[in-house]
Amino acid sequence: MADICSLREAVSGLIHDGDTVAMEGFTHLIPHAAGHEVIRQGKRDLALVRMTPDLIYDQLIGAGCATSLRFSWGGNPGVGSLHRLRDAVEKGWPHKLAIREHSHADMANAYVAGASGLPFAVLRGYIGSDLPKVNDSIRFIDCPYTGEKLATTPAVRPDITVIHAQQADRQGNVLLWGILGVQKEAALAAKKVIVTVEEIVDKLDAPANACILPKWVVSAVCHVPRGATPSYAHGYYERDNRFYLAWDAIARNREAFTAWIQRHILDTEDFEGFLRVHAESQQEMSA
Amino acid sequence: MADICSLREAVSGLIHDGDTVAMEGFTHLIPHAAGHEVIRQGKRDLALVRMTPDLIYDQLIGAGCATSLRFSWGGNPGVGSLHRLRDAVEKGWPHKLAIREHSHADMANAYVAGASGLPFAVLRGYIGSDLPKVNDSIRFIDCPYTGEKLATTPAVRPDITVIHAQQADRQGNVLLWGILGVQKEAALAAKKVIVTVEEIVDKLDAPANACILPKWVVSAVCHVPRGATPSYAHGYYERDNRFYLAWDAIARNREAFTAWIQRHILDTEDFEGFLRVHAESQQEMSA
Amino acid sequence: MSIYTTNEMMTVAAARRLPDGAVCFVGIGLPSTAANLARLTSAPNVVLIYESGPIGAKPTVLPLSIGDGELAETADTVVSTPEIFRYWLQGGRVDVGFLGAAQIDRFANLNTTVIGPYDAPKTRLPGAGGAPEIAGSAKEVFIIMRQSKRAFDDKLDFVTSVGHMDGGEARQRAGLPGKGPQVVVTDLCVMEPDPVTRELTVVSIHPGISREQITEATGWPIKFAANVVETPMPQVAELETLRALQARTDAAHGKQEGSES
Amino acid sequence: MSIYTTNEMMTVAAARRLPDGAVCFVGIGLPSTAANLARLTSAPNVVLIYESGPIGAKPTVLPLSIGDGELAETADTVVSTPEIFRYWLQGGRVDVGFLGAAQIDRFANLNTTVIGPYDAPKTRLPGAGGAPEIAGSAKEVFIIMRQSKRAFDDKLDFVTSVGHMDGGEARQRAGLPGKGPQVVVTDLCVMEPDPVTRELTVVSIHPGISREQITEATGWPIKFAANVVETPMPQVAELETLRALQARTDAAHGKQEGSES
Repeated sequence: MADICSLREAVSGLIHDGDTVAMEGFTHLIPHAAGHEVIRQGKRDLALVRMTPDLIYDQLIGAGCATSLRFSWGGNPGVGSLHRLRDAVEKGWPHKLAIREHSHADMANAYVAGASGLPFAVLRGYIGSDLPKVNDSIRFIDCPYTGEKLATTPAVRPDITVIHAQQADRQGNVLLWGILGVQKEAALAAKKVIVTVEEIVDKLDAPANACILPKWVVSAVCHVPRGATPSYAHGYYERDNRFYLAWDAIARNREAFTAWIQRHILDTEDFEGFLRVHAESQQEMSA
Repeated sequence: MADICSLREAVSGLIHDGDTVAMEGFTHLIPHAAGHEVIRQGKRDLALVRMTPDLIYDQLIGAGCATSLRFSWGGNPGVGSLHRLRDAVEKGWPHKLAIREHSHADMANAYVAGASGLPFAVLRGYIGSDLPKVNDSIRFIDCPYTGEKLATTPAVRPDITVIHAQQADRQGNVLLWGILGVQKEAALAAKKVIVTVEEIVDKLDAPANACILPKWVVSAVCHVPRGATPSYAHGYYERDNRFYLAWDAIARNREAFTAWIQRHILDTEDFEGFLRVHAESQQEMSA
Repeated sequence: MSIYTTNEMMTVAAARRLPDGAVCFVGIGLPSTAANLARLTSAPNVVLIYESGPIGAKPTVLPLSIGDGELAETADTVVSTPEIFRYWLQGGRVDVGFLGAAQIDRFANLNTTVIGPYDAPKTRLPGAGGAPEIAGSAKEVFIIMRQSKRAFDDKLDFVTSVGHMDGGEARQRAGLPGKGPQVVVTDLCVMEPDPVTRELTVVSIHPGISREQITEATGWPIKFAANVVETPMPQVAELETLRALQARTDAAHGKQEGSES
Repeated sequence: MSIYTTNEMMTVAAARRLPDGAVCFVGIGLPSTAANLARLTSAPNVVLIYESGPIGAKPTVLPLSIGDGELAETADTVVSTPEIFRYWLQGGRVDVGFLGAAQIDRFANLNTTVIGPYDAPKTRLPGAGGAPEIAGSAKEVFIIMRQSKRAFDDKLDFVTSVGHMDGGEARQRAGLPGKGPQVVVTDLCVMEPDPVTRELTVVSIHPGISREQITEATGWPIKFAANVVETPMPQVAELETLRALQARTDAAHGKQEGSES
């Protein structure tokens, strides 16, 4: 049953060193506040899973929280590289990161398999691609009826999935809408689920077939307004494209990155603190 | 691209003798009007697929339209047997019907596989059940990662799927809501799709993540108000439980059934005609 | 209010077993009646899932079909049928699968397919529906059915849905995820599988029912547990709630027999 | 209005290839620009699908990310990402997969993973994203990318997404459902696979570009078709529409480079 608590309590109680962690959100509703809190609490040895690592994992990787990453597209969307991810993979800073690369279709199917209690997924994919040569978890089977060759991938079964949603009610039922990505599947594939939300409301005013996570599949609901920033929350605020651009310069350089993490995350109390300091540094930059 | 036309034209142009046909709707939105039109046009040798044959297939089978049936629960919900189905299976009247029985989970997965362009589905099922002994299309494979034994079933790929929905717009985009069953999967698994609708509207007023079939996956949209009767259409009319009960007596007896089909379907022009005659016979019964 | 029917006793006894807060995958008919009675009495936070898609349904009248509109209207959310079977049942989210059946054997394997040979059946039943995978994947399975020699038959013509197979650890060895049938409630008694052999054993006898009646109504030499208790009689509140539910249902649907899906 | 950039020529030439009414699975960046230009000019009924979930998106400005809110707001429906890849792409509903890439070989195999050895890359690229299965399952694939010796390289360090493999009927023999790359549009020319060998062949040269420039910008001895034509210049309406789209985009997002997902 969903516990309505602070993000600090949720991360401290539910995410442990060594956990397999999925933080999902496909451009939309990326749970950045939760990512910050994991850095703030100095979690270590996390096995990260995410289709598009984005800034959220660039930060976690650069801050030394992760030992491995399963992903399918590792760029800063519309900008370029994820420099902290590349530095970890290529130069082992702050330490070596083991990567396992898949395609989007594979990852989406792997989450579906996880949510469905299956150990693997079958997809029509990878034929002619070199990815199976560098990732031996991608295999092929023959259809028992037609003999066709199809790809398989192991299910994603995170210890914990973290997502951001627009609303929860006071019991902890969660509602999201707009671009849904793989969040429902990621949540249902996991043993535990943390959801940060824009708003806690008396009653979810949801259409019949809306995307809802009932309270009994959610471990903790945390009220964190603007918790997806610099990503966006449909109906609440837009994507901070300027910050995605600015991140390129911050992350390109180890010192700049370390200073940014120190000032914005380690030296702030919580996401509200982050937003305050972030506003200050934005002002400094434009001054 | 969806053609907006009469049900007579759609059935005549799109459903052919010998086709594999799925008419779906899980208690809700069962496309009864379309079933009637198939009988009216005397289609033959259909390979029927449907999770719950319900009255719609009892009628088609009794009227001699079908040679085989793939299904997972063959009763009159809340009432008892489907007598025409039983008579065809057990006594070969009006001719022999070959049946292939699955479970609901299997059928649901088989439609998903069909919609997903896969030749088969994997599910955790059937262990300890005798169904695989009487249905050799149910097989087992070993997970390539864990070695677990899992069941497989061939995908459903109908030549044509027929569903009923609440609304379409004038371009033929279709919206349904409430209990969705397997309709979206059944439609996307098929080569052609006929949708009968309660209403044609200028603009679908659908929430962001509603169940929509875009016009370009729909072959024909037919405006047939009350076209799911005696099933129901959420927001339009309720289930005619009385008729489900009355069906038991009609279908129990070959002569009564034949007379009913003659008067209500063969001797009527279309579903509007059926509704008129049906109202008359209801009145006679209560008189 | 000590006058109640055997059906009422059965329904009340089954309802009481449902833990509050349990996520319950409900078959139509007797299971749905018992699960909704539980929701209205001892288990107000039970979460009812129907295979047609509603999750957290709270119907005011009993559904006649597995996909009644009221299930959708009162649910927390309505998903597709594939999602119900894939993410919710197979995904391991169901605590209790609540089933009925036409026949059951001593290890609680269930038949809803045929009586007699499959190719030339004496009685053709509706078939599997959701039961095989509910029986396999729900963490526990509860069974409710009226007891008779014909229904409690040790040599099933067809096993539609798995119980404890041939007993002991067979089920676990077969790799089935759920624990299987944990209780069978009838109009005469309550049975539970023996902890070692998994053979159904009477643990509680309904008031006024004799051991002989139970033995007579079972197709094999039924065992009784060391400490058989008397099932507590239906309480006034339970009966009133059940009768009001049935009256609302009859008023809404017209009276008719129930059938499983 | 005969002054236009090579990027504009490339985008216009690519947009013109998209048949009206086609269902087009769009990558972010150049493919998205060309597909939206087509929608605003020659192919008003094109259906744009983005991997984040929108089906039938009609954005007024170009999306910066693959999951911009405007894609959802203007779409006919928004489904989950698994559904996009399972029911719509793998289900065979996509007519044209529109891709970019960092590198391409003579049989239109694509690299978006690494330049140099996989374990010690000279340049690490973002990776696969949706491309491998778009390249496999879309009925046809269109490719748009700027031409250079580095990008048009006959010895790819890594094949991320399949083109015509090693040519001829290789792709069909491998059981791939789609027909594979049917056109490659660059800032210099338009190439199509030879009908027999499937080797990319120049079929149309943009105005003012010489054969030498194309040969110079290709990492293998590029072939020219028997009847090479000159690509028609961008028309005033095309340029105006494209420039207005870019201006609206810059106003909404601030000017920045595009990148593929």
